[in-house]
Amino acid sequence: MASDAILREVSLVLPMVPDMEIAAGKTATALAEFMEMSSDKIDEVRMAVVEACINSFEHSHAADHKVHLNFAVLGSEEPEKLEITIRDSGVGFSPDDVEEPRIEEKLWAARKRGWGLKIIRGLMDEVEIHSGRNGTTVVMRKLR
Amino acid sequence: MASDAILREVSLVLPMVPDMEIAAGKTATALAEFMEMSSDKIDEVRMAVVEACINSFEHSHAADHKVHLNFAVLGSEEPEKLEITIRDSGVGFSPDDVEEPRIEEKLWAARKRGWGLKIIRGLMDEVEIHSGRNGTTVVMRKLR
Amino acid sequence: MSETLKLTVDRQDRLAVIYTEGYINNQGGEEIARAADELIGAGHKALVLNLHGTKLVNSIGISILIEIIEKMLEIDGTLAFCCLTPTIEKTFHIMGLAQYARIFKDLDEAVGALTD
Amino acid sequence: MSETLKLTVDRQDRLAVIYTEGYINNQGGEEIARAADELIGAGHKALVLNLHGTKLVNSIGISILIEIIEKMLEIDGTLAFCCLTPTIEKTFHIMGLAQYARIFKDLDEAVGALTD
Ligand SMILES: Nc1ncnc2c1ncn2[C@@H]1O[C@H](COP(=O)(O)OP(=O)(O)O)[C@@H](O)[C@H]1O
Ligand SMILES: Nc1ncnc2c1ncn2[C@@H]1O[C@H](COP(=O)(O)OP(=O)(O)O)[C@@H](O)[C@H]1O
Repeated sequence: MASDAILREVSLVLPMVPDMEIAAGKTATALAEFMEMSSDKIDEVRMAVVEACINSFEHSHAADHKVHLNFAVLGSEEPEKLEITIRDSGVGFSPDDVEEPRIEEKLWAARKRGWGLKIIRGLMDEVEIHSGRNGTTVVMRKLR
Repeated sequence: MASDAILREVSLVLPMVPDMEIAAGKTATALAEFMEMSSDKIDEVRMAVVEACINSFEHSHAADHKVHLNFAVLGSEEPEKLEITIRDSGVGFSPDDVEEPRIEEKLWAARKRGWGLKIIRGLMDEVEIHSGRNGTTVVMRKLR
Repeated sequence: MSETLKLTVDRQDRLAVIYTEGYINNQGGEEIARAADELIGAGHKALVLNLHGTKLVNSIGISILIEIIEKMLEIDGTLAFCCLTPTIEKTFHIMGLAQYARIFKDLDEAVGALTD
Repeated sequence: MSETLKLTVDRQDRLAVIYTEGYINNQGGEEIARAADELIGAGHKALVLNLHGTKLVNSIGISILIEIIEKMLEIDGTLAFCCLTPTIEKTFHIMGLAQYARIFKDLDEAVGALTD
């Protein structure tokens, strides 16, 4: 069965300022609740979205100072999947060049950060990152 | 002091389908929490936004089946006001021709509805309705 | 979908309490009206709607509750609400519902007043 | 703005408990690290971070907590967490924090294990 019809779609544009990731988390929560995801999964989606927004806020240097989000409930008849797209038109990066963080190396290291992408991948079922000179688009999906 | 600088601005586009008003309410809540509004006021804003969305869902017959929301935190330095704009490109209506609902008349009447605009006006500090052939725009404001 | 209202009914003697949990929208209002109808049919003359578990209502859902007020007026019964959020209480005042239904802080207060 | 973390500290003997309330972001993580520093300076060798009041963290906030682990390892002390939401616990496992800090269901369990 085709499971990729868009049952609902919401878009959100946020300014790149502190705490605005919370609004993204709330929108994700609203859609995930609509799909009747379990509260644990809803919470995982929320955290993943928050992380992706913070990455755009911090690293993209997008001239429009905005993050563009799209939330799509996918399914054939019943909602099956929540797909969230987080897009910035910033400087981009090479996801393959990002080193996988390891706690042993972060201990006593000067830079302890670098966990966002790992956490996003750990919390979501599917994650794709498209990045280049026109910016970064992260597509993440969670099955109901 | 000029109190109308936009400190933050968020936009949200919702499909006109049941329950999506909840997502609008959550975005309003996120912004109002950011402004440190009291929880009672936050709740009032949430309900007003929900009502305005439902009006667009139900009455606008907009061809794009979408409601466009804008949330702006206004203030000179500190956030002072939350301005929410709810726009549809539907059939429009004449706000002046809408009769003020009265409970005495609604009792034993066939149509008991017609409370949305009155509730919105009662819960928000300022409400403007612009409506015409290109659709309806409701602008509502709440002081912190 | 997820926004379905859960109702629990506690039938006492003359009095019955309907507990709501969730969003009172269109369908939610209709469900409450149905439950109230049944209780009125079964002879209960005092109804308390305990909205403790409801944090959000919309005007469509609430307008359906006006039907319950009508029926209560017809049988000379009483409709009361308790455990309202401040916004829901304010909304009831804006609508003028507060003139036709009694509003109590909590269930004890409501039951006390209605079983005097 | 609104998203400021509230901290409460309960100094016991060898043990101290830090209760958090709110979002652990950048500033939140720094505040916790400061509070932990003070407690370590005051001689506490076992710290429990009770995250009962925290439903959301971000990776920046959490990475700052790695500093506390370092300091605890240096003084041969113990850092423990309790009352984590399932997502926060999962995140700690994803990061491998669970190897260096103990995770308990609730405060009683944590205090019991650390004061043996
Ligand atoms: N939207 C983005 N735009 C540009 N660079 C990004 C973006 N998202 C991630 N990156 C790059 O990937 C790196 C790893 O990101 P992440 O795993 O989230 O950890 P952190 O943000 O703590 O560095 C970042 O340091 C940054 O160089
Ligand atoms: N966005 C809109 N587009 C078209 N008509 C509208 C819109 N909002 C309100 N109206 C008109 O105003 C009337 C009153 O609205 P309201 O007070 O919210 O009560 P209700 O929605 O229950 O009728 C509606 O019945 C409708 O005719």
